[in-house]
Amino acid sequence: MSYGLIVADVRKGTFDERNLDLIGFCNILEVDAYILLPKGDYDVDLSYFKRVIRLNMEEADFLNPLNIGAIVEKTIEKFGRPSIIIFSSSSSGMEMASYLAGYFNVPIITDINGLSKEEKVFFKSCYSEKVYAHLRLKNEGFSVLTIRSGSFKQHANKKCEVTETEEMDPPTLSEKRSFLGYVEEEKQEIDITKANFLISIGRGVGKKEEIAGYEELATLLKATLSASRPVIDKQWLPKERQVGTSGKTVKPKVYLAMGISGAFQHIAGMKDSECIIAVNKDPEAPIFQYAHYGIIGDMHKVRDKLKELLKGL
Amino acid sequence: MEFTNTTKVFTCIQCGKCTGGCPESGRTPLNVRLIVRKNQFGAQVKNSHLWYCTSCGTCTVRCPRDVKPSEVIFDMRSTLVESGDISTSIQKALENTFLQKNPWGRARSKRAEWAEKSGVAIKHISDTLEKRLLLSCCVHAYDPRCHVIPVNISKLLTYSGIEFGILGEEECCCGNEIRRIGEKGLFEELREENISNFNRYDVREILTLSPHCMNTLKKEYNLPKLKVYHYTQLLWDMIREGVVKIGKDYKKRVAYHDPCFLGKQNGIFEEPRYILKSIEGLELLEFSRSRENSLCCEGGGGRMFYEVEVQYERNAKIRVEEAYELGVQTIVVSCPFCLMTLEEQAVEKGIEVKDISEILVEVLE
Amino acid sequence: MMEKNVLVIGGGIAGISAALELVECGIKVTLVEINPSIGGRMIQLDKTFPTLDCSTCTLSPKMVEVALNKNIELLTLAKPIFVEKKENRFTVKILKKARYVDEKKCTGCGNCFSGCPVYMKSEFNMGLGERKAVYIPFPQAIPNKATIDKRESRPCKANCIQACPINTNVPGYLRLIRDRKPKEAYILIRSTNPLPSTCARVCYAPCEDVCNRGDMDYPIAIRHLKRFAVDNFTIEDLPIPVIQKNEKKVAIIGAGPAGLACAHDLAVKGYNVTVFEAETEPGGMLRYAIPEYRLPKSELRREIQYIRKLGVEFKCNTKIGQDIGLPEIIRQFNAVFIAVGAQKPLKLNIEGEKLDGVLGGIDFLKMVHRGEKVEVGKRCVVIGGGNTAVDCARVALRLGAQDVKIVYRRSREEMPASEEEIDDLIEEGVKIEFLTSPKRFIGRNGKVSEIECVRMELGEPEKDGRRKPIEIVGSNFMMPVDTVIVAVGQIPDTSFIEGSELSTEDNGTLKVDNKTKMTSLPGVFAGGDVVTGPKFVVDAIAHGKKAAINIDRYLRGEELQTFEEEKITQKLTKDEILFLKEKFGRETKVRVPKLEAQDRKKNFFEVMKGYNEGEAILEAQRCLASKIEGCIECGECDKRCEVKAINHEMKDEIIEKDFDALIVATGFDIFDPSDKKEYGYGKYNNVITSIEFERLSSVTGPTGGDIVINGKIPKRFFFIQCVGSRDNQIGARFCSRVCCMYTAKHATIVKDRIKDSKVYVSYIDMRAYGKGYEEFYKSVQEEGVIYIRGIPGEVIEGRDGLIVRVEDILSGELREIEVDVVVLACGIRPKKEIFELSRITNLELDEYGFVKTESHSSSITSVQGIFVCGMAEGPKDIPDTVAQAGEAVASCLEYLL
Amino acid sequence: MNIVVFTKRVAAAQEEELKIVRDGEDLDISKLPFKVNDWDNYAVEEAVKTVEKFGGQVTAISLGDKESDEVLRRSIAMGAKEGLLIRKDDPIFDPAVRANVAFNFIKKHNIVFDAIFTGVQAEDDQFGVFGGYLAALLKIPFASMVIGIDEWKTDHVVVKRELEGGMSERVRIGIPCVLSIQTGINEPRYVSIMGIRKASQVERKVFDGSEYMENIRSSIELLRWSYPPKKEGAKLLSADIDSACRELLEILKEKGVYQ
Repeated sequence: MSYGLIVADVRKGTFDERNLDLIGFCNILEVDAYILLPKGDYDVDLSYFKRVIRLNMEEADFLNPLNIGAIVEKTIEKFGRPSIIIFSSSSSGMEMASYLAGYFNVPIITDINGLSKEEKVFFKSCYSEKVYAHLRLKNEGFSVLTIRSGSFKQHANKKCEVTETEEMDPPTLSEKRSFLGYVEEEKQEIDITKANFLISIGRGVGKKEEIAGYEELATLLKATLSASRPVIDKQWLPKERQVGTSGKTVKPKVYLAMGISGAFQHIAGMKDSECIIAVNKDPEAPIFQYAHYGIIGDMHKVRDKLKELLKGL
Repeated sequence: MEFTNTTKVFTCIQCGKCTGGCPESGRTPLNVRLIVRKNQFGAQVKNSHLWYCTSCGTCTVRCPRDVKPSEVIFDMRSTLVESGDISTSIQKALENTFLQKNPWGRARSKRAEWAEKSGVAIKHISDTLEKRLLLSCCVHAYDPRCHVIPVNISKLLTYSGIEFGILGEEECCCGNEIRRIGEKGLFEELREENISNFNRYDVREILTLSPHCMNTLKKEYNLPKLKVYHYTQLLWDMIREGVVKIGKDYKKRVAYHDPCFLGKQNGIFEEPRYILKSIEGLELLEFSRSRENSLCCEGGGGRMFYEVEVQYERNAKIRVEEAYELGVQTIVVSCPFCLMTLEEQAVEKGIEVKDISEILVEVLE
Repeated sequence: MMEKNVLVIGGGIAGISAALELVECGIKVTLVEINPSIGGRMIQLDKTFPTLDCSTCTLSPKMVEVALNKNIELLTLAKPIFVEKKENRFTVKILKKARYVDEKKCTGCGNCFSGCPVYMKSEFNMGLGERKAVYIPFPQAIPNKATIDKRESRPCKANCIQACPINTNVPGYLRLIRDRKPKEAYILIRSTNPLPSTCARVCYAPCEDVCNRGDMDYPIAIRHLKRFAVDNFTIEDLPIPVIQKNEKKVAIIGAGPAGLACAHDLAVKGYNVTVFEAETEPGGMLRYAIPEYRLPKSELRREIQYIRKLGVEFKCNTKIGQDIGLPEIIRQFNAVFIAVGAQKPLKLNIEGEKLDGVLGGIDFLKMVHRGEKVEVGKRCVVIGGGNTAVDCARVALRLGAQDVKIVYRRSREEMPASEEEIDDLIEEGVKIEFLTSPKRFIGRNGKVSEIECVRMELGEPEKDGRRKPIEIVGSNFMMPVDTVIVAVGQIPDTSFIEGSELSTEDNGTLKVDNKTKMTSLPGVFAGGDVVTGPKFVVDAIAHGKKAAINIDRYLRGEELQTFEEEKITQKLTKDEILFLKEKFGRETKVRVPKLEAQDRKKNFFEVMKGYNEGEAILEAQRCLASKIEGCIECGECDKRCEVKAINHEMKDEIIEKDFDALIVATGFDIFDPSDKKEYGYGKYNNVITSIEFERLSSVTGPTGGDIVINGKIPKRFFFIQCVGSRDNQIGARFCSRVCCMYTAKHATIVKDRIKDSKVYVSYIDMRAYGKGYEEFYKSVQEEGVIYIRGIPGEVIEGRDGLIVRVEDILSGELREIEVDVVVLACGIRPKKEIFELSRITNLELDEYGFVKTESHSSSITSVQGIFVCGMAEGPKDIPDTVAQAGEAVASCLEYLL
Repeated sequence: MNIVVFTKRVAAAQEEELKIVRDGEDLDISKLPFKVNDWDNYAVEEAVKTVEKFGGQVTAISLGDKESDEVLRRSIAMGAKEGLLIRKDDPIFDPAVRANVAFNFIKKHNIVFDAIFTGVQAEDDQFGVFGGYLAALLKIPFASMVIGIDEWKTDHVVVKRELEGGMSERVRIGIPCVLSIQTGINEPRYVSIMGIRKASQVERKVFDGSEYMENIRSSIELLRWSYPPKKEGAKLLSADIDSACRELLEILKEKGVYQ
């Protein structure tokens, strides 16, 4: 029986929750889950896996795509060929997956977010989520897949009775790429276009005095504060925080719009955000047409409640 | 920076009248005279300064030497555009216009979405006999607030039995703002596309809804055989000739804000006022700065897509305050740019901003 | 040497200088000037720069010299229209516009101006002051003769004046109302009418019936416009004229409109006038018959009060023939005017007329207006169809009658009461039983309770053109009633003449010579209803006025004037109507505001309300005579001219003459800054041009030299230079040369006259070429005048004045300076007329329109024998102009000799 | 220094309704406007910026139909020295195939480079594979999600890679290499129409794509297209503020912006 080889998504000693999607994926396909893990003390429930292969190498080397080919070669030597090699669709997962596929010149499908088990068909989104492509692998050997986070984690529910843990020495490490270190984001200029998470406030904020409360909320949530034009016009926040046609166009992962009714000009500047959450008193506010989630309520109350919850955590 | 000298900068005698009349000078670093002067010398102008210009045309209209300072600024912007050294928001607007023929990059297929709201059957220009083209501005096409304008006009025309057609998905940005942003090549492409559309459908007259479109079609398209006009002109004709009848009162104090591109640049001052004056109960007040001296709303010349870096009291805000002091209840406009810029400021003062067609539709029999 | 003859075109400083120099050299000169006076622009200037000499003082003597010099033929209001060069001579046709005033007769006294109702902007004062349509442009004018500014002929026939029994100058006062001069309108009305307020309310307005505007659409609401003039005048403020009292005493019997008018006119002439009145208050029918809601008594009292103030004595409660006999009066007074009116109600002469509750119309009205309590009951019937009947019905309604009916034997068409009154009456709820006649009144207990009526039908027309009503036999019916008012007409009560030599006509009116208003008794005149039978107020006033004229003549021993009653009114022809409709279009009459029926029918408040200013102006401008510019030929000037110099029939002349040479000195125009909207000229009245500033600061100007704008002395001045100079957009790329210096002059005048003033001058670059100019500029700066380099972009309204937005180029700073006055230094433009002149003379002009000259000699033009000097050749200052005039003369002489 | 940039012409679908036709077999993109892949635009800009700084030249290569010339013109307008079109009129969906074609092309023409830049992914298929795959085929080092080039030496570069949660890492990579460029690394210059017109005068070489396809087979079968589950406006959270806020925090966690 072939197995699915999971290349663990780890970073800074953390075993990412995204790995659960990979486990879930294996479970659906009913293949044994093997996992490649580097040296380190990861908080991971090993009973998900049929086999855990502990590589005797540093995390940074493990995450170097130039090494993954040799590691997999060695794994195959030792445990036979897997049917699939799976990564999460994270920055390093994608990097390694594409390189690995090229290394073996095998097919690769990335960012899978669904599948049809019977047909062995994988779904992946194309054209910015507008359509899903249904893809089937025709090859005989193994393939490389990457899995979109959040797609299958609910299936990560099968524990293995026996988990075999193997230690494995790493292959010769590539010298052509080396990890130099993490970069702490210098907190100098705020660039709202680069932020992952924006809390944006609009005319509904009412008074200048209220701004501080939102700054505090943004700090608590590690979000960046932006605003719509009326707030900027009143000079309550600096110009570079303006979202909209005449300000900045942003595409964060989450755009939390508070007290913004959603003038066309504003919408144009944020509509491509991955997830838009709108808080507004007026259920008719146009912003709700663009938002993924909405809270109909007073923005200040929502702010204060959030702060309360966050501080309580 | 290298400058093209297609204009008459050398006839400038540095009288400073341009700066003195500029709606941006004094509050922003824009100094039109200095820009012209530096242009004479080929000296460096700070790039950002060029973007304060709203293209209202005041300097050009008033320049005693006919230097056309606005054109000097557009030329200099065009140098920036050619070098690629422009802000992302402007860049986005240009790329979008290239791609989707509108600066927001909204789908071209959705250009005529407003037509569904009109409740009347709107024909494609090819299905009409009179070949009267209703041309909406990109703002009308995509801004939900402004949809009401083409909707109202098409209703009024339909009820009055005046035939018209639209281009639908084929409609394309007129390029007025694009030219003023300095993207001459793109302007030319837009012009070519529009002209070929006009020719293809044998368009005889164009009813423009935005003074900006009217301006460029009239002055920068070279369409000697085409009659191009603004909808306030047609509406006034319709009222005067009794084609539409006003049957209701509009009991409000109203002031008409002259759009730069309709008023000072194209001399259309009276028709909108005639329309308003023919409405019973409507008290037409005048801004002190009106007609040729109307205060620019700062929507034009790319300013809609570009926010300058200094913060200052916006003209739209000043305008709304003027209206407030006059005791105006409704500011009436006839340009989508003015509608959007003024409305944004007027909300807080409890003053409404309406397109003239909105008022007219309210008072019809 | 043959006598040489030179034509100098233009009477400004250049032309004057040239003309005077030419005659010095023995040349005969014809000086033509397009304006009524010579003097040109220079005479408009206050001071000349840089020496600050008085411009008028410098120029006036030269102008007088021109007038006095026998070798100068001065033709004003004239311009050459044809020039032909034959060999060495020029044949010139000169168009001399009609002055409409005989220059030979006119003494320049100025009486004519005072009556003229047409105000026009004074060209001399650049529109800052006014002049009349008949005028002398300025006191130093040469020639000092009046001119009538007649631009087009009056499109209507002014029937209104003719139709009015007192020949009110209707077009005149309408014009004044149109021009927002209601007070002047009142004065004009009053000049012929001592009871304007009364007439403004109750006149039957014969003028409106014949108004030519009525031929087009609707007649002008003339009476209401009179009302507007009256409403805007406080009679208490009307000064008492200086009266030269004489010893003669005149008695007037009856204080009605005829008596009052006569008393007024005689009092003004200095007579001692006593008015005898039977009632307790003067006013006659105005007081006792016309209801309060039509003519408030307070209004009447105010008019009478003014007549009292003129010295007229009223003896009320004095009935002639009862309290005092006519012979007694004739004995005591030098002359008598009988104007007792027609007070006796006519009777129907049917059964029951003596019953209680049957009242005579006029008696009923008098009772009410005396303040007696009159019970009308619930049902009131008024018999009759005239204004009195209508008045009675409406009064009865106001007294509380619930059911008021008018019984009239003919149909509405024949009803003599005014249309408007009938409409009002019906609106108030009074019913009219047309074609109905009372047969008898039936009483119960001596009080009327029913009328037996009979229906009528109309038969053949009678003498007066109205169809005769004929009873329909058997159509009798009963009408229950509480009060009957019989208002079928009045006749004079002439019982007082018994025992005198006076006699009556068959219809009961007093016999007079209709042409002179004198009775058979010398010195005893009569007028008004007592002579005519019941007529209208204005007819009575006319009689009173005519009587006053002849009483005056009689007492001075002059021959009596004869008055013709004939009125000639002309309708517009079809073609005229068509033409006028085309030209002016249809204009609706401005509705006369009045109280709503429900608000008025239970009270005596005045029904008609006055026009507001806007309405009045709108209505007044409908007057066809108000549609024309200039003289409306109303005749006021003619009335006043003692030497009869006015001649409206005068025609333009063409004078043909040969000349040996021509000197063109046509001068220049000043750029009109109206198109430079950014400066707000024409919009803000504190934005003025430099030449207007000259007039404002000049002692000969409208303010006598005080710099006053909007009634205030401004403190903060902003002078903007180069307005209309160096301007490609208006095709004037050139520098006007004089503005820098004259603005410096203005600045120094302000600094000199207004001590704490703040003065800014904006400029592009300072052009101070000429001897002493640089020093002058420096001294102006030293006086504290602030020079800003940079021309303002716009002038906008500020909180407390005007805000000038100007970039101070030297600092790059945009300044927003608040000032009280902005003065635009308008540039020089070629004279409009030069293009025409160039066409007829083949004179070459430069690209701007100035006369082209040879480069080495600035006065030699492209045409041999034609020379040029002054601004006609190009912008220059006065010294250069004078110098160039000299040069032109020298070149001319060289050419001639 | 020579940098090769792969740039792709894609349909701009963001604003449009993307129609699935023929029973799910096809996407109708005929009415869509086409443009340069956004990520590639950044890659071109970065390449141009790099050579502007360190010298060398940029070669833009596009694999696609003949219209793809447009993106080459654009690259030239931005500063690329030359543009090469590997013309393949039928679209290649499988990224492995695309990478192999590119590999064959590079090998066959012996294209010399110090670095190959690609965009992180293409807007249309969103595979994000091409750069890494090609690097592996070429057996040269690779880094993806590059958001900064800190150092450029003769034998190596130091780049900054974007990681999750606002983190990034710095890695050193030997030259030659393949870098996949992430958006935001720079602000791509505006390319004016005039600029593109001028660029049209630079000759672009066209190569027949099928020549590089020998022995390459796709192992991915594209069965059909489907629409994602329809989203209907905003999903409203509880009316009660307390629970709404709790739900909100859950969403933030799920989206990975708040831990």
